[in-house]
Amino acid sequence: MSGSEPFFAGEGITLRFGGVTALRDVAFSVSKGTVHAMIGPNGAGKTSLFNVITGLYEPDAGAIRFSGKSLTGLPPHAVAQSGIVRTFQNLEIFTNMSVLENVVTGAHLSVKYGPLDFFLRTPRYFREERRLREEARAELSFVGLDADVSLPAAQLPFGSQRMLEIARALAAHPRLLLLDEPAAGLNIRETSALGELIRRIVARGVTVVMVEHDMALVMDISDRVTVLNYGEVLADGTPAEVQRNPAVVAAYLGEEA
Amino acid sequence: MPFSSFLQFIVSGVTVGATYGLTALGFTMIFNTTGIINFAQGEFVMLGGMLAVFSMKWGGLPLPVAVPLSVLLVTAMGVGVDRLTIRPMRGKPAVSLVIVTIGVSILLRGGAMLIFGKDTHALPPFSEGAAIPLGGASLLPQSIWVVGITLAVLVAMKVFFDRTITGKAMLACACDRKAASLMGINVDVMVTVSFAFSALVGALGGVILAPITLTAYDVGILLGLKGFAACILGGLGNPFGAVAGGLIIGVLESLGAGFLSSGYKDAIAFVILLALLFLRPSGLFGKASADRV
Amino acid sequence: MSSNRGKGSAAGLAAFAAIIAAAPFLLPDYYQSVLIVAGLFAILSMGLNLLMGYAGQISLGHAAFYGLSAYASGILTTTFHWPVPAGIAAGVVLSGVTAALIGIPTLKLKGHYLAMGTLGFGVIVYIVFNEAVGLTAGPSGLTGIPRLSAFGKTFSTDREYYFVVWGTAFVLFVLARNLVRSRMGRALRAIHTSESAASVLGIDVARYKAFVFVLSAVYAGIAGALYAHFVTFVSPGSFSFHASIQIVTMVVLGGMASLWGAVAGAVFLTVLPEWLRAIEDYDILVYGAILVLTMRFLPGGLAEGAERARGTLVSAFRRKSPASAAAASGAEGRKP
Amino acid sequence: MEGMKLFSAALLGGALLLGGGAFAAEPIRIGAIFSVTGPAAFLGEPERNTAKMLEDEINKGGGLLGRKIEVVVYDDESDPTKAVTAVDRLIKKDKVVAIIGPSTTGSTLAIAPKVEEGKVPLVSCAAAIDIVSPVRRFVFKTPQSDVLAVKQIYRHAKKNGISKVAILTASDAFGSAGRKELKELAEKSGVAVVADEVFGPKDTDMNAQLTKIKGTAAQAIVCWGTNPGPAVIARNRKQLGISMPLYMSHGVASNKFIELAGKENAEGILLPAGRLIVDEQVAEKHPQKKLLTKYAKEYEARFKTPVSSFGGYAFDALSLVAQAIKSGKSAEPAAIRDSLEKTKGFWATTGEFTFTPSDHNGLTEDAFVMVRITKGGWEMLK
Repeated sequence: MSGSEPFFAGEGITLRFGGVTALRDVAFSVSKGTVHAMIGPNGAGKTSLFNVITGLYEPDAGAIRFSGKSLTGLPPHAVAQSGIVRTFQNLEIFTNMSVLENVVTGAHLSVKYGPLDFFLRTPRYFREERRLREEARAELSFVGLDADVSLPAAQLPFGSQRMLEIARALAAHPRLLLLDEPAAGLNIRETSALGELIRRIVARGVTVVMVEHDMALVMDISDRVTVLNYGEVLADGTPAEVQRNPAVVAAYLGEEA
Repeated sequence: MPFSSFLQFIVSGVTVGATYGLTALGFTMIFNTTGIINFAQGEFVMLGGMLAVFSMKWGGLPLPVAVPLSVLLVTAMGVGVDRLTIRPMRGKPAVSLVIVTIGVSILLRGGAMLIFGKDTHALPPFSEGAAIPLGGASLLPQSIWVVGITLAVLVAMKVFFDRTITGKAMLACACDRKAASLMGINVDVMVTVSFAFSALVGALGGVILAPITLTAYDVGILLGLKGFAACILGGLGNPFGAVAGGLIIGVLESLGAGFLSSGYKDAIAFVILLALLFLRPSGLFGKASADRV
Repeated sequence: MSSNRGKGSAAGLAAFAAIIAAAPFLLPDYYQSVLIVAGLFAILSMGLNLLMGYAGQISLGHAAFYGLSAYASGILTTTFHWPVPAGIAAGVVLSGVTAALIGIPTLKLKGHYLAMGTLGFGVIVYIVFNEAVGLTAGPSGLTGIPRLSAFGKTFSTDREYYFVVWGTAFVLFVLARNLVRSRMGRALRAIHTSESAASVLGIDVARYKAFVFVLSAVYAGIAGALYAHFVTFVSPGSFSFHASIQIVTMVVLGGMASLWGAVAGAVFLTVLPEWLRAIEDYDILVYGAILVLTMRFLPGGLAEGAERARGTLVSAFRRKSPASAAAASGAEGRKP
Repeated sequence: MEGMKLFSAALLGGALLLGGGAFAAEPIRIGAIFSVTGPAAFLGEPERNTAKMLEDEINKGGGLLGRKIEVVVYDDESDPTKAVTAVDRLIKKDKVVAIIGPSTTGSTLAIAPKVEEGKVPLVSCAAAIDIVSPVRRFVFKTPQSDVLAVKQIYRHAKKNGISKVAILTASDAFGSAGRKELKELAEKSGVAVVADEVFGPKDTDMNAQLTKIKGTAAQAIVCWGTNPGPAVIARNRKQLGISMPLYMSHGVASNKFIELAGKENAEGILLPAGRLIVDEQVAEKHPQKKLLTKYAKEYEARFKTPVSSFGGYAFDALSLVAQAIKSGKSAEPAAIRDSLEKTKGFWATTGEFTFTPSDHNGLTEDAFVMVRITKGGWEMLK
């Protein structure tokens, strides 16, 4: 650790399920203000890596550091408190809430009132609730979901649910946003809007790490790409470097064949 | 305390524990294929004993006919429970399904009360004969039946899981329902089979124990609760653990009543249950992998 | 929208308060004790609904918390001559603390471990009520518990007690409603749908589940203490596994995640048997049937039923008088 | 038009009905609370059956004071809370003049303040002495107190040279009440309790308790409980080859017990019981003879189950109330209470009742006889 420490770094991350090793000695780092893509064939361990980063899985070995602090072994909510928020590959929308409530729930950590305030409904409670709703609406229009925000979230079309999840994550004011296959299930128009959205997110000062299969999107918006294969880092570099890497080409061709 | 007393505690404990074990086995089978805890399991045990009693009393059937008939009837009821109440609820949250099984247990118990009355009944032992002395303790011939049938069920299950396609398919469902259905296993059928199986082992437990302990419409609650504790003790989802858990609880209860306090005997199973949840939620024989949030 | 809902709920609360105030004067005298019991169950099922309906955790031993407080307050005021309010406070604290001891370890686990833990705990508590004869007077029950007296006043008539119970129920309703519409309420509902998604948004899942579990035990404790000083007698039978199931049934019938439903379910299941005397032997079946049928056909319980009925009525009304409907809501009235 | 006609017809019919009701004498309403369902159903069901049977019989005989009687039965589901709401309904809505039941001590104690406040006499069918001690103005009870039964057992034991007993009681209201008396009366009766074990009312195996008792110096076992527990104990005792005498309580005094325990396992068991169970052996000229035979025969014919002493409690309670109405010539609650308290030498199934202002149970030890189970039947001991 000499000189300036990277914004986010994972070192030697290893995760085993019984006899199967899902991640082996994975190391990578992310610079502040960039879009960092994780690619690799299905089963390469990308989502497992996200689960380890966010504390849902505890790694068997390895360390995670984020803006000068160690996150290793922290429970998920503590990881979120440190500023890392994620979305899920198989949407985890709160189906028992409205669209707006989903996003307001995302702002959970920013709420500045305690039990006494809400039990007794102090002015602070009303003030905060108003602020939360306004901010949630702002996030919804930021991701382009201006439709009826009081609609049950489950009634939104699939693509909109993806955007809703991103809005919910943004409401948590992350410094590092993890997107797990944000383009999966989206059509071309929606995908290009997503690319543009990710750029605007970065412009807000949020660093983005995404797992993605859509190569066009990855090559278009990423600053750096890490390739995982069978739970190990296969390559790491700029999109152009990675594209030229023979091992990567082999892995992808191998999968395709 | 002389050794003969100790031996007696073990003998009685094993006999009762075998029924807990069979009940626990029923819990485990259904949990494996559906992921729910079937709170009606104790009622299958009750029905096994009661139907045998009443096929003799009302149907005039001899014991060797009444017993298998009752087990078959309860097995059919197990299938009915699945078809009528569980299958229509597929895809609903587990909380809802658990509540449905509680409802079913009340219905079965209430139905038994209305049809058979509130009296307690005795079933004649499977074979006549006085208690057999055993190193100072004494053993009822029926106890031998109980232990023998329990062992037979275990062996049959081992063969079923290891040697038959249906058995293997059920194990696959237990590992991962989604994957199993992707592999072309009909999960619906597996669930029905597991209900049939649970009802069958439950009814067997009820019918073999009834000659020793008597039966009534409301014996299912406590047997169900204890079977449940046994099933957690053995590691939820582990069939052999379930039977072992039942035997352990039976023996501990008997020893507890003998050496500690007979009043708190019934609490023993549940103290064990709580201790396990706090210290080792995967059970004694489970894989140590209860997910933490 | 949100301000509308605020006004609507204020009107709802006012109506609730008015019904509570008027009921004893509108209904025949003999309903008073039934309504008091219904009020106690309303408190119980509100508490359980916070846990079950909102946070999605089942407690199968809620009668234990109800009973612990009833016994604690009963014993302290009878055997140890504590003043009644002190007994009640001690009972409620006991229920809450016990819930914390049970809940904190089990709620760290994913899955239905709380259901298992509470079930075991409920049976153990029931056995202790029966066996600790020196303290609880055993299966015959503890007699001679004083009626509630506080601030120099003894609430000896049923009518006075009715207002104590339902006044408490009203306050607890408002508090529960306030919780549900707060950061914590949202967190609980988030936990209900997806613990993973909730946790990665910074919600401390285990802590929130434990908090709401303790809170629901506190509600049960309040109901229990009020019960003891109403009946002036407690025996283990009122706090058995069966009683726990009864409370679950009330929540399910009323509607999960609806506080109005919790109250409705409790009142309905307490008052219904009064009307259905004819079926007395069959009422055991009624509980079972309610659980199975509600889950199958009306998963939202009475609350959802009322919502649907209102929808049907509104559309039926519109269909019957197309003129007024057209006048009232122009284009929106007629859709195929 | 058609509707109008129907309406007026209905109105007319209603008026006739109402008028008719006003002219014929209103029935005398007597309330009843029994645990017809729930854990105490073994008490409540025979009690309800008996009350209904006796109601028919009284009405067939022309009712009371020229009026029919109506017994309004509510089920408290063995839950004192339900008993409290039921008693309110009986007093305030059904306006009953007296109440019989409840079946359990708990329910009785829970509603006692209510009947005192409502000034309606209550004749309880529950056993515990606490119900009538201290005396409550409006509360009476029919079952023999456990004290009487315990005294009978200890006297019999002492006479047969037994001075050390093991007690084995159910952990329910019945068993724990017995346990209390067994321990309290032991010293006075010259008997030592050398083992004190309990069993759960739903327990299925008592080998552990019995094995433990076997290892003590006890010369006899006294078991206190109601079916099925004691039947299991009788079976386990035989299995373990325990030969010391086994005493049971009056809680098992019904043929059901012998059926459950099995003839050979029940052989030789001793217990105090009301004469109901040995009605045929009661001397012809005994004042209870006719009453007992008739009740047992009619009950068994109508309900197809063996008669038990529990149903007898309800029989006695309703008979006492009917007798009080007749002798006091009034169906007003206060008058019934006063008349009840004056009951003297009234023979019913349980025994001879003589109430006084200080005794609202009114039975003597004579209410019990010692009985031995012999060859699957009951043998009255002298």
